[in-house]
Amino acid sequence: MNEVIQTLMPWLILAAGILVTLLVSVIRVESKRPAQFSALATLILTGTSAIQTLALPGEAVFAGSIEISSLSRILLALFSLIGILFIMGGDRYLTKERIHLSDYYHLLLIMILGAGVMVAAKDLVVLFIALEVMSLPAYTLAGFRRSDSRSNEAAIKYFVLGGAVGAVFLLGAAFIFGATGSTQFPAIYAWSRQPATAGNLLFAAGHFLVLVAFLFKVAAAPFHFWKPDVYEGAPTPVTGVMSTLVAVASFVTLVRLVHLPALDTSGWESYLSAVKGTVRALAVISLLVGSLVIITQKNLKRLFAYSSISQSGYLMLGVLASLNPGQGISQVLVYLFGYVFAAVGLFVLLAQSEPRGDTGVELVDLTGLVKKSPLRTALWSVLLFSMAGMPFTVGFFTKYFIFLSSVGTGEAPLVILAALCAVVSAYAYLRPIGLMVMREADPGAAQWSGGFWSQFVVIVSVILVVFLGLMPNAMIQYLKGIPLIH
Amino acid sequence: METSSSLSFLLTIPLLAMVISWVIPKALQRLYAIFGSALILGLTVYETAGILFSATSEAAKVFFVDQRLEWVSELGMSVGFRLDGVSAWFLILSALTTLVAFSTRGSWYRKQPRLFVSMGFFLLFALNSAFLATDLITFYLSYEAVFIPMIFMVGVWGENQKASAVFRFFLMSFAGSILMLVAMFQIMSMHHAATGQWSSHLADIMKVVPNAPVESLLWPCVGFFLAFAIKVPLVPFHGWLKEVYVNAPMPGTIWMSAILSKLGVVGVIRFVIPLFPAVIKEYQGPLLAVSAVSVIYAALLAIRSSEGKTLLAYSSISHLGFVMLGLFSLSAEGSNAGVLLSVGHAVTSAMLFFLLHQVEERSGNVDLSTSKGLASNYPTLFSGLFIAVLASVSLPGTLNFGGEFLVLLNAYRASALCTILAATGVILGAVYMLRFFQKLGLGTPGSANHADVALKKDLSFADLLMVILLVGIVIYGGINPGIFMKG
Amino acid sequence: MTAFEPWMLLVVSVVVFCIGLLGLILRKNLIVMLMSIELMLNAVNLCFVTFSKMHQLLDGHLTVLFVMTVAAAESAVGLGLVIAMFRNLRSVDSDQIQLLRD
Amino acid sequence: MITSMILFPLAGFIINGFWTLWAARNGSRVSSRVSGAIATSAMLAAFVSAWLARSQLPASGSTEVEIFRWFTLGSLSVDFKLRLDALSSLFTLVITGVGALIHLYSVSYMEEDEGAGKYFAYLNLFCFMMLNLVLGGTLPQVFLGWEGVGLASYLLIGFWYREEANVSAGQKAFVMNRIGDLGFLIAMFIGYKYSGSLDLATIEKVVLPAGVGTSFVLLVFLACTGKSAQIPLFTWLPDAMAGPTPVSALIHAATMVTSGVYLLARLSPVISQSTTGMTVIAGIGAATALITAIIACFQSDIKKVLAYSTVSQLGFMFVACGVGAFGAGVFHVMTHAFFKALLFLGAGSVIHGLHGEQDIFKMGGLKKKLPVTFWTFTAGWAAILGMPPFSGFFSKDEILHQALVSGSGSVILFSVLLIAATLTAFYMTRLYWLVFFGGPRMDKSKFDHAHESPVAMALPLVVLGLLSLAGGFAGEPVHLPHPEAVRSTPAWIIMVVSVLAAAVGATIAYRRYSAGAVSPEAARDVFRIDSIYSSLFGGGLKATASATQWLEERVVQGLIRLVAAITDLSGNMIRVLQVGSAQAYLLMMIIGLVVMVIYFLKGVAQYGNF
Amino acid sequence: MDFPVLAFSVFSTIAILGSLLVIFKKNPVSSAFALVLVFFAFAGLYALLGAHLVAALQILVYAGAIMVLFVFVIMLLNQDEPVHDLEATGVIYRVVAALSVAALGAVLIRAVLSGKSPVPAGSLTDEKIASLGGNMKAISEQLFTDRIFHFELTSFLLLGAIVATVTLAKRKSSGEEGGV
Repeated sequence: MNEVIQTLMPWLILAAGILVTLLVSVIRVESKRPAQFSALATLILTGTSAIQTLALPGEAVFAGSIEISSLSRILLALFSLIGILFIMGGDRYLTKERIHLSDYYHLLLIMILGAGVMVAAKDLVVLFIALEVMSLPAYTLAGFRRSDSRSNEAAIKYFVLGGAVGAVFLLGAAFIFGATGSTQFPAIYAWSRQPATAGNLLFAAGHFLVLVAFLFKVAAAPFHFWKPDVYEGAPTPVTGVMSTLVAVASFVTLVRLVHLPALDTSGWESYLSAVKGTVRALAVISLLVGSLVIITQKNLKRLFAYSSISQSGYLMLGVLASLNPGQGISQVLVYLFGYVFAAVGLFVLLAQSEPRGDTGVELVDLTGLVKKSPLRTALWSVLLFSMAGMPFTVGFFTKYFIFLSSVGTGEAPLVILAALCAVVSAYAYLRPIGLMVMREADPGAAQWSGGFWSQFVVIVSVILVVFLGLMPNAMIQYLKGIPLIH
Repeated sequence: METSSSLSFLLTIPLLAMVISWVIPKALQRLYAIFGSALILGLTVYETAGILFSATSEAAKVFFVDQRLEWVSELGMSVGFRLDGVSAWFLILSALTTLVAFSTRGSWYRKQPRLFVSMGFFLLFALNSAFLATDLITFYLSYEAVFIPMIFMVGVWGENQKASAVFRFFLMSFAGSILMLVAMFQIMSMHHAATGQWSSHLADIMKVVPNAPVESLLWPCVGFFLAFAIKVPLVPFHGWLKEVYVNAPMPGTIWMSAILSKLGVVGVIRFVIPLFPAVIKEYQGPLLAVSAVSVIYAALLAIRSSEGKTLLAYSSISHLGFVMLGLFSLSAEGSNAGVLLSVGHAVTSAMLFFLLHQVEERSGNVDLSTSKGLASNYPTLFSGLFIAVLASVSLPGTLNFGGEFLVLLNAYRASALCTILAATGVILGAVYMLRFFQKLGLGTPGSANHADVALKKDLSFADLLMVILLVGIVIYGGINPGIFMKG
Repeated sequence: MTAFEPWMLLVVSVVVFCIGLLGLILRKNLIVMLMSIELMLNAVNLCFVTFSKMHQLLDGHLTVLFVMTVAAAESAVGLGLVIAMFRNLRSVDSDQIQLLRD
Repeated sequence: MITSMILFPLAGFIINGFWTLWAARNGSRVSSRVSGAIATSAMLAAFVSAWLARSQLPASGSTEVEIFRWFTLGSLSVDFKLRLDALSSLFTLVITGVGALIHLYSVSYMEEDEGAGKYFAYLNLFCFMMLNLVLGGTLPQVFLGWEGVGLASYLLIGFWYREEANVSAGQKAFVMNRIGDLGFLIAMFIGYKYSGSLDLATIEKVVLPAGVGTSFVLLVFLACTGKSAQIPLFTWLPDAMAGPTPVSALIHAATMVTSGVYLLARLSPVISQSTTGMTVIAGIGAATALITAIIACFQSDIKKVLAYSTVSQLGFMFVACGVGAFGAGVFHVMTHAFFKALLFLGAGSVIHGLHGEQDIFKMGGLKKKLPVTFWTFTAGWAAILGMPPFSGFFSKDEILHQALVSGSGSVILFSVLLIAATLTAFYMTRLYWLVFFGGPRMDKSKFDHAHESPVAMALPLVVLGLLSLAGGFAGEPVHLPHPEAVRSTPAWIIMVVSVLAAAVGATIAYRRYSAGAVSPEAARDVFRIDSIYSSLFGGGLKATASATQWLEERVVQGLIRLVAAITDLSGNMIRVLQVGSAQAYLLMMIIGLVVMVIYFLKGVAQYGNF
Repeated sequence: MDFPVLAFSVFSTIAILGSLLVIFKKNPVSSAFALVLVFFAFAGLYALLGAHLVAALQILVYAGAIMVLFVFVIMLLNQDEPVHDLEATGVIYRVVAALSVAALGAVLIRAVLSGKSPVPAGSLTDEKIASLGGNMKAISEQLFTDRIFHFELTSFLLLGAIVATVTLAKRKSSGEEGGV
């Protein structure tokens, strides 16, 4: 049991931290600071512990319910980092919006726990429960501005669609169970190793339904409709958490689920090509929807929602590449890491705005920012450049890696389409910069103000983006060494 | 001199200049920029002298400097630079162009001069890096890095329609360069498939790619070609050019026309032709035709232009059509001639735009619909402009003649028809350039001018020095063009 | 119909699942929508139990226990959201929440 | 010596050029006398050098001086070298000699003009370029001179650049020359392709395949039609009279316009290879001679008459070249240089005397007022008419002779030339009579103020008059291979016929214009060639340019806008789906799900059991 | 017709008709009662399959707990007038929805039928279960051995749900705007 505790240490710290945070906030109800510090401490400890144990070998615990491997450890560390950054960066926004409650921290921690378990799960049922552990707080956080009907709306849409998709996931899990007789990944994998199982429609249907749930979570078109609305309605730091934490956890899980059966077994060729065809279609649709609609957007949160839809498209290219023999999932991981570093900064920056009226931050609020705040303009520009995949930002290498591995696996036409979509969406990313630099401030433009911590988070994010834009080798090297767990 | 330290030196000096510019007082920025770029020009000449002024092209080969650093080895990216006869000239040209661009006067020295000067030096750095690159990714990155200062140029100090100009410029160039990136990936994958190693260095790639079957190289070649065709630009990929040239501030226009367009030229010389010889050979006819059409098409547009900058913009396309004609004649001679003409075009267009800027300073606009008759008020200015016009129409004895002549001479062996078609551009060039000069300088003075025109002085002494330097290059190059042809 | 076989229940379960889905698509009353989700989850439960029977396993039964818990938690949160919305809008009609759109 | 010949004018150009620029910058003026003196002495020195160089010409007939390596590229290497032989020597003498005289003349002519410094700089530049043209040892160098004289011509035609018309005339000259230059360029490419060199010495010897040879000859001749104002590119020359008169004398009569003849003579071994080409040259030459002679009869501007006359005389020379008698052509170049320069300078003297009057119907009776001019002009008149023993007689007679007897000659050529000669006599006599005889037809005060030119102007007139008188006795100055005579017509018959023809023409003119009051004739645009050209080519170019502009704005820019619009539209179309209702989202997701799951399952089952 | 077939027919008919009632009843209270009916029918089906523990929990958790929650909320919100929401959508929308869902159903049924007789992965036949001490005992043993992690994770799910619900439902604190 000691070994289990040691292996599970980061998760246990997190779980304990949740309880401690709950306790301290119950003890001192009138202030949210204790909860905040406790949450920060929990996440710092969790992250440190996860990083410390990175080198340990992977191990399945609890009768194969979860496997703690380098993948899940590094992701848990990333989730902790996201949590820390959003706790620091969201502070001012929450105070400003008068929703600074300790519940924010509880829910955030529980979300991180759900995400951390989800990426480690080796059982479809565990996966489902973890998904719900992550999602229920997410629904709630989306509706966190309780007196704002937009926030309510976002939460309810997210909840209704998420609930339906959860049921779809379960149905898929049931089908897989029906076909294979197990819900555990290794058993399913072993089952698929038998050539006679190829072409099993029940399994195929179940597999597809399971994937749909995560396609919905990562908002790959045509399962993306919820995203712009929910992004717009949710409080900005929560949108940030959704776009980073939820997206990364869901995408990693999606990749793992794609590789649920052993696709390289002989007899499974037609299955593999059907998977590839589907992923290809998803990539094309996501890229087109994301990059064509993004240029019509005026609301920045919606803009980033469509951005994440097109990011899903690029990631689908990565998934497609991973379906080829000898290809790992490192391109996907690198992309996700790069995306997270930029997105954290972007959403914290977005939370610094104080728009007049309740319509959210529009493009017009950015006009003339360079005069008001040159530093903020520079930060915006770097982060948007990274989103657009410009060189010397991490966004370049992430796209680069995806494209390189896709071209290497013979998907050049798709890469060309993706490249053209990148050009189209580059317009959407550069237009804000244009407005900040070239336009005089609109009289109705929002004021911008961020506290020290908020600005600190943005600068950390920018430093990461630029540093990794110049020296990505170590990160890529490390992530390349991480195996996909079946 | 012939150590790799000269390479890093050439690359770091502009960066250093950029950093220093942030501590120079605003009032001194112009002076600093001019002296700084002049110093860099001098240092560049000094550092590359071993290559440029050795007696023969064989001797020059000794001075090749190659440098390669590992970078993102996980993705097969390295940083590779190489100084040789071609890149040395383009380095000098970029320093010279920067000097000319910095010598202008205007809002860029009043509004955020620090940003302007530092962006200028950064542009110089990016250009140098692109000209020296022998690694695909290094080249791509430098190529993209050039955008950043250009976007600032147009975006911050541009004219009325700067926003739409910036976007059009950016999107078209970006579309081209990202397709080039995909093409790079394609050939890197080919290299990977053949050797099992990821590498983006030209020396590695060259061992594998040029021998691959033509069909598999067609699309990568198209990717590269499109990027450069947009950059140069060749008709019909020039849609961004006019709007950008007209809306850019004058230094931006100088940079763009004189040196940015050469990125495409260098790209074709360094990448397209060596990497895809078979493809280019197969499509030589259409490529020559496109170049010839560029010459004529742009010349006809220039004839219809009623504004000085527009006219020069189109004339730029027309001349670069000649350059491409030389490159696509697919002979070493044609290529050398193309480089020579590139040098000529760079110097000439820098000079033309610089002097046009001086004219604009004095008359308020460079409208060509009525004659301005300014020549008698500003004799030295217009003498310089006239020499630039002559160089632009490739009069023998100027730098451009050698280039254009040799380009056509070699192209004729490849395709008589395209050469003859392109050569008619010589006539059209005379038509529009003389009209350009006539409308600005000749005719009744003061008929369409601001009242205060006569109050302004002729070229200042410093500007005169600049003009003399450029005229000197143009004439010297006309007498001894061989110096520019040791590729 | 000669004899009862477990797969017949699978058909029932899919039908109920689809009815739940249809309800979710057609109804505007958020509480009924939540009920539709419950229907879907129930259908899945039936599916699990049936497959469990077919495979001669108890895993499906265990799964159902967890699904029930999740369903309970989900309904609690869902109803909480509905209440929060009702506080703001005095309605549980989902047509009232179409502010966020393009 | 050869090098110094070209260096003197260059030095003159540089000194005068920089001085003028310096002065203009400082707002001061260049003394026309000093700058004129510099330029003139440069030309004199060049003349002396040319003379010495000729005297040092070796027996082998040619000498080459390499100055520097111009450019090298692959196997091609082009030197900057000067090549002197009999042919180029003759031209250098004419250029420097006549040039020096005209410079001298200009010192006085341009005395009042504030742009004199610039003028002399340009004039020196012209001579430098012209010498390059005739001394060039390689085709690119000849081309350098070829374009260089075009440039000088452009500058000098538009010398008074404040008048739009002058500038436009210069531009027209430059552009039309450029059309010819295109022929030169392509001819060079052909030459290089087949000989592998651009050296004149090599090109001269090259043997071209039949079809290529013809196109080579025609391209070279295209270049000549531009520079030497032959059909179809002759219309710039009359307009070029917008420049100062000495310029017309030097550039547009004596030297530059004859460079076409020089080029043909220089390349005569290659040219002779193509009979088709030769026939075209002769035919065009004859047609030009006749047509422009007709036009000249209807001109009233003294310089325009002389200009058309020049074109016509150049036609004669091209006929000579076309029938293979290059020597005769070159001979006529020389004599024509003397008498036509003389006539122009004389005309300049008249214009100077009348303070700018150029209409011959507003002159008359100037014989007394301008005696030196009159007498020298008379020599020129006689020479152009071909009166023995004046120089023109010998050369023109030679051409007529060759046109008839040589292998490619014919009676038709001969008769055309004869008619042209008659017409020449007519319009020259008309001019001569209207200017110098009869009563004055201008204002009284103008007539009274008419004055003979100063010595500096008179001296060149006298020298040229003497040369016009005696120049013919030199005989054919250059011995170029002659065509074989196929018809044996005695030379004296032709002499008699030609003199008679001239006499007839002169008599008609005399009878028409000597009788009492002459009613003024407005200049008539007989063939309307100019307007046809401008509507055809100018209009054509404009139309093409407009079409291109349309293409650019509608198609190219339109395409860009279209792509942008399509992107925007499709974005907005997809956006429409974002209706805001969770149920609708779910429905759309389900539709997507159904489509994809069917696709997926079909793929899995490979259309088998699904 | 033997008992299982009869039971199956009755319970599944009730389940399907009840489900239809749930979604087509205008009044949410009626829907809720139809849902209870469905829950009971499902319990019957579970019993038919020998899943006694599940059947019992179905009644206890669903019918007992979740439905009470629903009814409680319906009452709390005090929706007097029935919402005519079915008519609020267009005919085309309804037809498209029905067709899509039917298509999905068809595909899923096709998939399910292809796997209607799998090779059993386990060996826990009814007799074996009985020998292990019955359904409930066998499940419980597994629940607290192999599924202990599921169990613990579920506790965090419930914790999250509690926090979430409290957050959503509690009265606004003084720092916040407005209030209910």
